Amino acid sequence: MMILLFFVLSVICVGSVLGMIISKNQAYSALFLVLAFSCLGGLFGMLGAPFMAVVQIIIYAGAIMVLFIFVIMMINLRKGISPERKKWTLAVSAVISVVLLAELVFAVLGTPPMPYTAAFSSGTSPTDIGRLLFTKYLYPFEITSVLIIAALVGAIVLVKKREKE
Amino acid sequence: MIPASYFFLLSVVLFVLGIIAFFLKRDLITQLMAVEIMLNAANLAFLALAKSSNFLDAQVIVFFIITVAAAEAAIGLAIVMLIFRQKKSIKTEDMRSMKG
Amino acid sequence: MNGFGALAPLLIIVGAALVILLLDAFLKKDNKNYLACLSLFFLVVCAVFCLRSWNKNLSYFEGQLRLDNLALFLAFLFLIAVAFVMFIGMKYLTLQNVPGGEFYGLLLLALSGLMIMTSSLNFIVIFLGLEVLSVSSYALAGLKGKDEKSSESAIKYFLMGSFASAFLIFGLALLFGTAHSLEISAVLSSFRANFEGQLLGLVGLGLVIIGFAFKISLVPFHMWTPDVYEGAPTPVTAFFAVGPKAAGFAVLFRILAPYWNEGFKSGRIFDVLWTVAALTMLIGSLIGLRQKNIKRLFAYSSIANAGYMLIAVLAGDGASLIFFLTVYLFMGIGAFGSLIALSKKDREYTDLEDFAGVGFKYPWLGAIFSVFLLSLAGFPPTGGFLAKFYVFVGAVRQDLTSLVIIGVLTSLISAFYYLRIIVYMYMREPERDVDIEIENPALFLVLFLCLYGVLQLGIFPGNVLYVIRQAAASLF
Amino acid sequence: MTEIFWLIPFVPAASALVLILFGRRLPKRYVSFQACGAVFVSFGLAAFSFFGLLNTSPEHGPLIKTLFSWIGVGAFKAGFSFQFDPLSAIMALVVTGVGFLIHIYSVGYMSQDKGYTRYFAHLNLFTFAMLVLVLASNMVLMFVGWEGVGLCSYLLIGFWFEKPSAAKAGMKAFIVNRIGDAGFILGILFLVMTVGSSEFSAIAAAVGNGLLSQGLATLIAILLFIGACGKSAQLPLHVWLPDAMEGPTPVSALIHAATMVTAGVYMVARLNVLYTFSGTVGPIIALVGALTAVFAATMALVQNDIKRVLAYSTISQLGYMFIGCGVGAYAAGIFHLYTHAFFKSLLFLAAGSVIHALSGEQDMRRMGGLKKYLPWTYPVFLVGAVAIAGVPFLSGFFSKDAILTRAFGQRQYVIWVLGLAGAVMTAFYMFRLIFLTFYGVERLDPEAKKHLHESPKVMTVPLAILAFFSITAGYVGLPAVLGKKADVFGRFLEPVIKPAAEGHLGLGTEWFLILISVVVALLGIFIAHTFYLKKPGIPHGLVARFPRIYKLIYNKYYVDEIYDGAVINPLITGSEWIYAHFDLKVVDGTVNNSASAVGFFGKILSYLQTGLVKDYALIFLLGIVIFIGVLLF
Repeated sequence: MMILLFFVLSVICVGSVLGMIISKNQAYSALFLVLAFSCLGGLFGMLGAPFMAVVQIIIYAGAIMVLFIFVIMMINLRKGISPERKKWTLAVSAVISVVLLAELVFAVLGTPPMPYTAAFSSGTSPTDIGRLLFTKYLYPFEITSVLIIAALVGAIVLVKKREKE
Repeated sequence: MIPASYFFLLSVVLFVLGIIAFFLKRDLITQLMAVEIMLNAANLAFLALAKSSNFLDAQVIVFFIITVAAAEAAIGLAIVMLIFRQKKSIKTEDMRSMKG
Repeated sequence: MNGFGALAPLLIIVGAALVILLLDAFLKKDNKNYLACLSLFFLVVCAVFCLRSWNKNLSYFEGQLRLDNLALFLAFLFLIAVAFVMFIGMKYLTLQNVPGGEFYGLLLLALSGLMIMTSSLNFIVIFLGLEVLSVSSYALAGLKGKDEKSSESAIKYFLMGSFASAFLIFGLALLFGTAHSLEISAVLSSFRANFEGQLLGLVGLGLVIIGFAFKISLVPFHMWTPDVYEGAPTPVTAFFAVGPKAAGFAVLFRILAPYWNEGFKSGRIFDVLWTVAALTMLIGSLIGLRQKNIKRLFAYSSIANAGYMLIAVLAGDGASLIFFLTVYLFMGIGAFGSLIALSKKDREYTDLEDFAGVGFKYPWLGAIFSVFLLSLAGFPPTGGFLAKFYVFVGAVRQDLTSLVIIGVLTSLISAFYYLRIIVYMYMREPERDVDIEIENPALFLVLFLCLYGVLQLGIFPGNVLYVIRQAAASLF
Repeated sequence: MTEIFWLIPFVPAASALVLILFGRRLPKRYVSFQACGAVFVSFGLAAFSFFGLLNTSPEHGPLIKTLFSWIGVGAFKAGFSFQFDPLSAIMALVVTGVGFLIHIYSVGYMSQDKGYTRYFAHLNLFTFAMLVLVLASNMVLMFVGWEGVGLCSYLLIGFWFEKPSAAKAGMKAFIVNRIGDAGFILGILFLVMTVGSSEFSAIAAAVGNGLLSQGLATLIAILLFIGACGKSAQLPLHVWLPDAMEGPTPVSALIHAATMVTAGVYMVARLNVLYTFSGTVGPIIALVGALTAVFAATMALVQNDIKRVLAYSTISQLGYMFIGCGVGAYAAGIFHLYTHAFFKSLLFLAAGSVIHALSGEQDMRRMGGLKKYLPWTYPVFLVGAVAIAGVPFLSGFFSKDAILTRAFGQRQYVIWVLGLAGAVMTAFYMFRLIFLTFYGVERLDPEAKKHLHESPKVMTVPLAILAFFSITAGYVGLPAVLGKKADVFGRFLEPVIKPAAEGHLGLGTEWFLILISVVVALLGIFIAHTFYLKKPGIPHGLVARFPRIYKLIYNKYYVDEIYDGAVINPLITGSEWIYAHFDLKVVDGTVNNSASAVGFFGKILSYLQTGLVKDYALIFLLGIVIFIGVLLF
């Protein structure tokens, strides 16, 4: 049963990524991506990380993709932009990507499964995550605040119109 | 229980699809989306690989990565806006005034 | 666990950034120079804190923040670099219409990113620091409002940078999967414990290295460098050339030096990086020959220099790596600063042709610039010579002789394009009308300080070397 | 007081700094005064220290003044330290002495040039770098000077940057020298690696106590010799020197004849212990030197540009110095360096005077008969020519003879024969130059003839002084036949250069060798005389008035013609052929081609930089795939 769900979700996920690639209209691409990220959220849930699933759907599908759609609306291209037509780039990038895929798969197959050790912190509830976030990972957490400030300031300064213009 | 390696393989496929999307698309916004796909694939890989060990840590790290992705998306879209305002175009191949 | 003291330098910098941004937003003064002075104040305070922590090995957050001597020395370098960049940018901002408050604020945020990166031994912290740096860098690159080149450089930097970040994160995932931790030491010991089953981990380590190789523009991950350097506002380019590069190399060294010590020196990663070093030096010096735009030329020069620094990493020679970075700071900022001097309202002179006859028209500028160029070209007795000399000596001792031969040859090739600028300055009659606003005391102060640094490090390196040895020793 | 020698380099340095920074505001007279004065002060200091050195016994070892410790990598240390011993004393005296005269001369020669201050700034800077080179007490500091002189030379060749050929020549000098420098720096790196120090004393000690294996010593010696080849224009890295004549003539005299180009010889002599120890490198050096000596001499036979003749002649003479080093006669090599500095700079300056008089004309085919117009220049030129040709009792004779005698003594007969052949040609081309320039028919450009004038005193007086030394400088190094103590020069150098075992040559052999040298020199002059002076004049004047006598002479000349046809013409044609096909095409071509090949690769590679982010990402991805591929397989 679970395995069926896994396959359904992954097929939808991969399929919507393909849809995003194929569609000429950026808004459709963005919507495809929302779908793909939602499926990923489902997969996170199946992996046993319900909190991450929620975060994924709220932040990714909800916030980040909405940002994309906003920008797409603001730019509002009349005509869609068709995919790359330069044969050379296409061929080479396809070949290299496939080789990369093969390499990664080879690496997975060549690595024995990791031995399970119980010594690690367990639990999956949001409380556990929260506790970890504010104890062991407090420092990185603080850094993300700096990161967001930087992104904020950067985005504003780039987009705002100067008075002199 | 589904083996974690399935999830990992899926993440690899998604990652490579993200790369392909990056090369296939010709406008900045969808290229940015392609990068988002790659980041998501990496998140899935994190969770899948840590499933059998310290899964909780992996979740926290994924949380950070989502934050990073949000920050990058914000700044990236801002730059795209800037470009669009100047050139009235968001095609990647129009960005080649500097080369050599 | 010496607590708060370890966090203080970082807090000061982030606090300074916030103060600057807020002040700029609320005071709305036209003249932004007071912001630079204020930043300088914070930088000095931060430097004092760094000095006081010397040799104390402070750490905080269960060792995720670790102010060892290496981190402190690099932090000190970054502080100097950022102070210099602010001062060379002071007048540039008004001349080229760059928003001042954000320039200083983002620069400080980028600085905090650099310090985070270099003061940790935990991959997740390092990665977040890198992202803080990157995000502020993307914005800095596009800061020159109306200039299309500037925004083009921002988008190129951003696209390539986030592409590279994705690989870096994927690599971290692989490492985390095999080592169950993102502490550098834990990752490395997992390699030692179980080398056979480490294919995935090895790939992960490779991807992580590539992520940093991007930042320090090693071939073939360097392609963004010339375009970004050319388009970004020149003070920002100066910052890119020294700051991220130093931080990236420091991290790479923190990863690889223990790795070599584990006995992986004959491993594959070593071989690949060997080739990368050779390619980096070759590409940097060969393509540089063709450049007519000085900013682009310096981009290739910085690529070539990355190759020399990589030799030091391969040799596991921390002291000469840090010495090289230190010298590069002074000559890099000096060289870009001299470029900035050659500008006027809404116009920058960056073509080789513009430099014709500059040596006579502006003798001081010409003379100082020549010293920086000679130093970049590795002429004794400047710092640039000693830096390369140390790296080469260290490498020859580690049996990297063929790499050293390539290094010597390429540095001879690249000397050609540095000297060509001098030839233009002193051996050509001006062909174009280059009139610049030479009145720029802040810039010239920095130029003189850089000149002092280059000569001091070239002629009396003793004291600095002593300190650098202490810093390098804190690694192990 | 004896340590004051460390100031020698810094006086010109200070002067150069002032001229670079404030030069524009200084009056011309002051510039000349300061530039010349600085070198003169250096010369005074050098002379003072030299006499101090004479009064101390050699057991003291060299005077070493460490200004500060400079480099320290682990156990390896290099100080910023100068060394004053007989060898560096001689070099310093030559550099400052000849340099001073050339500075004075330049005051006249460059007086009309708009880059006057710039010129003297560079010249002072060069003097500084050259003094650092010769006074350094370790290889690293020597490299500082080595690069410094290269840089100044490069800037001064391109001094008249308006001429594209000058700019190109500067580039060429730069490229060729870089090749040599690569060898040099690698040599230093190996030295540092094996010896752990680059102090000359430590190198000697390492050779002494067996720290250095013979194989490594050979490798280091060869690498360093490559550097010397570049700087001293030895085959096949000689191509830059003739082109370097694009610079002002005093520069050619100072840098490309008297001082900088001899740096390679100095370096080999300085490391004589290493070179002697390595054994196999010596013959290589001697062979390279001998081939260069002959080859460059043949080139000089067919040049029409007066300065290019002298340039090839310089290469050829440098070849002799390397023969000296190669056969173990380091002292003789240095001796030749020392005498050569006088007569070659004399020749260059006198040539400069001729060029000056003819408003810039350098082609000998448009000279001739200048003897009566240039009453000062002519005699000094003649002195220089006689000295270099190896006519007895002048300086060049003693030094060249010392080298060839030693080559013979070492049973290096091939080298010796090549040296003699070079000597004939030397005499020949020098007198060809004299005859074409000062004798015979006037072939002057009418425009140039109008302005024809002897040079001012400020130029002729230095010429006279140099002429004096060209005659007398050799008497400090008389051949051994005149008594054991005759070779003052060699004995003075003994603390640095251990004399090899006493010559095996008997007195008779030695006299015989000297005789051969004399004959060879006179032969060369005689051939040139008949060829370029006597013959052209005869047909026109005599045929009409004394047909019978003419017949007689003609018959005599018939012999000459055979001789010409059999020996001289093939030689000339051969030289021309070699010049056109080998020197210009092969050697020059290789240099140019390698430069353009480097440029070509740069061009190809820069096409990859398309400006498209996608292409960048593609290469990025390719890099990743290869990286991971290597890790996996």
